[in-house]
Amino acid sequence: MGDKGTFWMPEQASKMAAEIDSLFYFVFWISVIFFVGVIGAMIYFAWKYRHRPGEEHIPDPLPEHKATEAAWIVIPLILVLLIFTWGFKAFLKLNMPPPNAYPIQVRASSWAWNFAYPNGTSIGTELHVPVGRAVKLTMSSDDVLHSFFVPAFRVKFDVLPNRYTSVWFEATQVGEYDIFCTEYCGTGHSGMLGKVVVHTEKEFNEWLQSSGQGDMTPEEYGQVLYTQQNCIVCHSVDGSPGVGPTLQGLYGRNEQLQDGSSVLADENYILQSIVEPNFQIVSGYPPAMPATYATLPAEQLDALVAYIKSLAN
Amino acid sequence: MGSSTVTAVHGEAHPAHLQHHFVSSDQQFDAAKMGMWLFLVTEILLFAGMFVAYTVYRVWHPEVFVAGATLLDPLLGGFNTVVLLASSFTVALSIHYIQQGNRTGLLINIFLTMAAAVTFLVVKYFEYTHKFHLGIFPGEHYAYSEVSMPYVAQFFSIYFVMTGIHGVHVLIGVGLFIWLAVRAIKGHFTAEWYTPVELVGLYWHIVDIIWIFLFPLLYLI
Amino acid sequence: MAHGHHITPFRTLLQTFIALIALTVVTVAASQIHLGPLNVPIAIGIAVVKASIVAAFFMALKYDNRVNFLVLAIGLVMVVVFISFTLFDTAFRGDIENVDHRTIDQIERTEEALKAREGQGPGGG
Amino acid sequence: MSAATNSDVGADAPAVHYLNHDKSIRSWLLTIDHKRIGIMYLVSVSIAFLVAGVLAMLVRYELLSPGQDVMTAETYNKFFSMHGIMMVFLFIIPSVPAVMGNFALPMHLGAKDVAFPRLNLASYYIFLLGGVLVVIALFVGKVDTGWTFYTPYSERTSDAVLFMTMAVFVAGFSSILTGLNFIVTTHKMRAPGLTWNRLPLFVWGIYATSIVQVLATPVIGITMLLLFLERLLGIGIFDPALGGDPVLFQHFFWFYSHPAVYIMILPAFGIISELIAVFSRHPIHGYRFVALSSVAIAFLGFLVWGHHMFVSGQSAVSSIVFSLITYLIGIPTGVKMFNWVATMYRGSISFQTPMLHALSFLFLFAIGGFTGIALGVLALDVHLHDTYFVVAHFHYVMMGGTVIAALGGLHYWWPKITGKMYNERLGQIAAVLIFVGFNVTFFSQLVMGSQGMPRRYYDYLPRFETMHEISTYGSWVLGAGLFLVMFYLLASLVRGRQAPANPWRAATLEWTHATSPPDEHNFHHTPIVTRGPYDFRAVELGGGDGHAAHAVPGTAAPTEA
Ligand code: HEA
Ligand code: HEA
Ligand code: HEC
Ligand code: CUA
Ligand SMILES: [Cu+2]
Repeated sequence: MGDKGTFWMPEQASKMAAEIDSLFYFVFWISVIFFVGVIGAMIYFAWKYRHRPGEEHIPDPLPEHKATEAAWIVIPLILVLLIFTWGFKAFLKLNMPPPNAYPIQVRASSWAWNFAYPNGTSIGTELHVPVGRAVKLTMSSDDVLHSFFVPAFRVKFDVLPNRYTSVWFEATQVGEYDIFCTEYCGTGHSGMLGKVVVHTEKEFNEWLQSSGQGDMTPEEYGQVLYTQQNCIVCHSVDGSPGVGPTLQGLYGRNEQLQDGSSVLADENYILQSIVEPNFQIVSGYPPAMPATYATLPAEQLDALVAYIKSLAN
Repeated sequence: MGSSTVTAVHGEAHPAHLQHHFVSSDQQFDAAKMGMWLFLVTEILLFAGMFVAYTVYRVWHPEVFVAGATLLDPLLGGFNTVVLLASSFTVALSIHYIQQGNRTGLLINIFLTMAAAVTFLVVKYFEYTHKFHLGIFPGEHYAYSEVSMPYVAQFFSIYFVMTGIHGVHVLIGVGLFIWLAVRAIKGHFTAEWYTPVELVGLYWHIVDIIWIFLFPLLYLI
Repeated sequence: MAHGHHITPFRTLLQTFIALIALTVVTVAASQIHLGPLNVPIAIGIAVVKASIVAAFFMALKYDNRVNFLVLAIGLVMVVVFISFTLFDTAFRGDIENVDHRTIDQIERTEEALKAREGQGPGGG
Repeated sequence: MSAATNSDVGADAPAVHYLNHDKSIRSWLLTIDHKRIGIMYLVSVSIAFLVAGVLAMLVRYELLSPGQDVMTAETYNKFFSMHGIMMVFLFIIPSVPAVMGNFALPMHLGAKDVAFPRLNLASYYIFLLGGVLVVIALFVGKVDTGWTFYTPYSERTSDAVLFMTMAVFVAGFSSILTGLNFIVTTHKMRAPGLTWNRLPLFVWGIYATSIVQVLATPVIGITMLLLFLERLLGIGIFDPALGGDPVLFQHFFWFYSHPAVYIMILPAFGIISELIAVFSRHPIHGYRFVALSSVAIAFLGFLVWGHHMFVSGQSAVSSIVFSLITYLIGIPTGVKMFNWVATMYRGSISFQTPMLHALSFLFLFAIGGFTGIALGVLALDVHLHDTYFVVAHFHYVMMGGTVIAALGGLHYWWPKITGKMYNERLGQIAAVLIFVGFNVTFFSQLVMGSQGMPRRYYDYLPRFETMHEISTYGSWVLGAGLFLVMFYLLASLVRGRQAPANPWRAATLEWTHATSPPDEHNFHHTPIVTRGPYDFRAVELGGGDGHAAHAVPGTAAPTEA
């Protein structure tokens, strides 16, 4: 199989993947056998019993064989029951996390993913997990239906608003794998992508300790977070307005607010804008910024502020 | 069922009501009636959707349905039940009479049925306006502070949608009875041919049957 | 041609009507007594009986072509299928832990209620 | 009765027939002739197919390479939604029943018309109203919900969805009335001697379909109504923000829409049964099994809707129940497949265009069916759900199955409907083009789907590019084939050779007892049926109608061969 997967199936990177693939190929080969049988017979008969010009005979009707009819009812029946049993056992395994699985909270919103770890670290777009350890994602959505899909792990489950659902997997290979949103969620549906980054246990712990900062400076880290936390979706850093105002030159600017007043954008203002976005609304913009950033760990908030500061004119 | 195929006998005098593509009046009548039954089944399945919603939310939040029922008046509901049952009786009588060729009996019973249907709607109107007055609206507009547990709005959504669609059916029934009355007065119906009366009768009984379920489900339990 | 059509006698119709009224009284009465979990099945049972009476006599199914009964019966089977198969989901939602059987609203309300209880301090409950 | 002769089925063009006995526009618009209504449906659904097909070509063109090619994401989402909605509600559901059912069913039964001709016309106009609402929705705003209208997204996006829900509601009504009409027609309008065992299998197919239409369609009605009210009044049955349950919406939707896929395929099965028998000159093998399997599929079809919801959050119990029953449908379907192939055994098979489509149907539908089985496997569906594997599955069964069968049926009845023969050579070329183009378009989608390419994606990762390219090129071949069909069919109206009464030497009543095109009232005399629908020998010996001198007159049914 190797890393690239087979003709039909993508690479395998989780414990369940191999079983799902065997199941797939089992169904596949049964189908091929029946297909070749039925369509082969069709082609053969079509050729063998083709009408020959000049021939005017009308074939005799065939009698109905109870035994034949019974055979082609019973044999497929047995086969599908077999497939069913296997499929349903694997389905239960696929959906029942082992009790000591590592818990991660997933929030989906149009059109971004956010992953929160038990120690408070939270990160957008990139899901970091350790290899060889069961991970359980508890998922919910802020708005409409989404669906969490990692082909390499063969897992998928819908993410619902107002209800927790979960998936679990145990990654078997270090590497990066795609996350897709597979429940249609509007204009940005096809852009609602992510990555699973599978680390060794040691790397993972280091990453978690530093909340992903590693040895970056706060400004650099803020820049990473700007993408990871999806600020980029609404805020540009090149001066062009988006859903929200641009962050370029924000620091030190006199910001016009919706209620007519104005305020100097200093560190405090920026911090407050992130954790309590609806407190002061910038004039000309909707109060559309999610309030979820309040739960970011302090280092990350500091890093973001530092980064925005670095964008001052 | 092979018996329903009929032998074509050409040259037989066709009664005026017999359409050209039917062979006999019986065939035409049976066909119309079966068509009506099929239509009634579609009505049942239409309401089935709401019964499913009812069952699902009742299983999830039984307490809400008990509380909701206390806000509905079983006396008014019961009165309306009796009214509808009576109208079912009169509509059955109207068919009974026309089958015997009694056109006066037919007409009287059509009017009685119509009166019952209108009574039903009037009572429903007062029930609705009373609710609106209290601020009981379906879904997110629900604003009655006395009973404000979670999901009570769902109960009233279901209540309004179910009784609303049922009410629309009653209203359509009234229209049909007016139409029947006009034709009856014009003397269109005879003991030989009264298909429209039969069909509207069937329709009306289904409207009644649906209410037979709505009443206990919404008002009583 | 009317010879083919069954004419339901007045007596039968009247009896049907009286039976229906009687059952309506029974169902209202039964709902006023508290029978615990029995109230719901009794009410539905009576409604089913009433509906059958209407169908059999007022709608003359009892005397009618069998095919019309079949039409109705198949329709009702589908209603039962719709309700029961939907209940397979909604009544068992969350049976294998990968889906929470409560909504997030419900979870939050429970937590708030618990907090409120704690807030009252020991002995407050 | 038995004095009637073969003269009424002569090869000459009848001077007066249903198409020309009254040529005024009014006589068309107000017609209650089932054949003319069939033609009006044919024109309408062909337009819907053309528009939806062109949208599909644009969708495919956009997917030729990653990123934006010719349209924005919003336009793309609008286009694939319109493609799905129009294909399903305006094209495929009315296609076979309302076009070929309307035309052929009463004739198969030896009836002068359907049971309720005026209702039939009404259901056409209701359908048209549905179509108009779709067009309004198209212009009022963006409907980008997909054809599934899942809540809560469908409650958040543009208000044009209101029109679309009404359109679906209205179109559903039309479908109900058609089904109701056909059921009663089949029960009450059969010609003397036409017992249930002598019904052509096309009638069985339409009959089973009609049952599903009557039982399932009201539920899409109430679903759309609730969705409408939910948007308008916020009744909170489906919207989680108001305490509703989005998964409940999916139950409502699929309670209709799964049976609806059998509304699409059962009439196609009926057509294929006719075609295979006629072009093999062999009575269908296992007639009763083929007939009753349609009814079995119709019934089982109501018990599997949850297989669209294995990863939606429904309970595991229901997933398991739905999955189990899903496979059971493979069994009666298999019975049909096997019997069709067995019908060819020892036949005398000719390869005119309708038969080419029938063979191509067997090939494509088998793939579609087996991919359906793969999707029904609980653990596999987790991986395959909402990927192009599903897209390929349903195009294999809908386009490769129903549409190909409908094309076969259209070619088969074309001489009867129009009285003209189309160009056989072009017909065969087009059939091959369509077959090849179809496989290229959708087999590549099977592969990319199982590789993980999600559906409803405007943009995609580079690793799927090759497969998308192949698929798009295939769609051009497919489109070329279909346009060729349109071209030579239209051309045949002007330049086509006059069709004989029974060009295929078939044995059902519309061929043996009626001219091409038929008389206004179908038959000069009500046929009396004394034989089965696939008794080709009787056709050959006695001119095929039950009236020939040696045929047993009267209604007594002789034992079947
Ligand atoms: C014409 C329409 C049509 C037909 C006939 C079918 C037929 C079948 N479909 Fe399909 N289906 C759709 C239209 C159709 N489908 C559509 C439109 C969707 C997607 C909707 C959306 O999400 O937008 C869909 C989606 C869909 C799903 C959900 C996938 C997902 O979203 O995750 C599933 C899952 O079980 C499924 C299964 C089946 C099965 C088991 C059959 C069976 O009936 C097939 C039976 C046939 C055979 C099996 C082949 C012949 C049999 C033999 C030769 C005998 C031997 C057989 C065995 C040994 C098994 N279909
Ligand atoms: C009957 C059903 C039907 C048919 C026939 C088709 C036909 C085609 N479909 Fe369709 N498709 C759906 C039903 C159908 N589709 C549905 C339900 C969806 C899901 C939507 C959703 O997700 O909500 C979908 C989605 C869908 C997608 C996925 C979009 C996405 O997920 O992002 C794609 C992508 O390739 C696609 C492509 C095609 C193509 C290339 C054809 C081609 O086969 C089209 C070829 C047709 C023509 C080129 C028109 C030619 C016609 C004439 C010339 C008229 C002639 C008249 C006569 C012969 C009488 N379709
Ligand atoms: C869904 C869109 C969205 C996302 C995602 C988002 N914002 Fe915002 N943001 C807005 C909008 C709209 C405003 C303007 C209205 C307001 O002041 O609340 C805003 C305002 C701000 C302001 C004040 C700007 C000013 O000109 O005064 C700051 C600072 C800010 N956001 C930072 C961030 C950071 C940092 C992130 C990511 C961690 C982020 N935003 C993510 C939409 C968003
Ligand atoms: Cu989120 Cu699609
Ligand atoms: Cu399905």
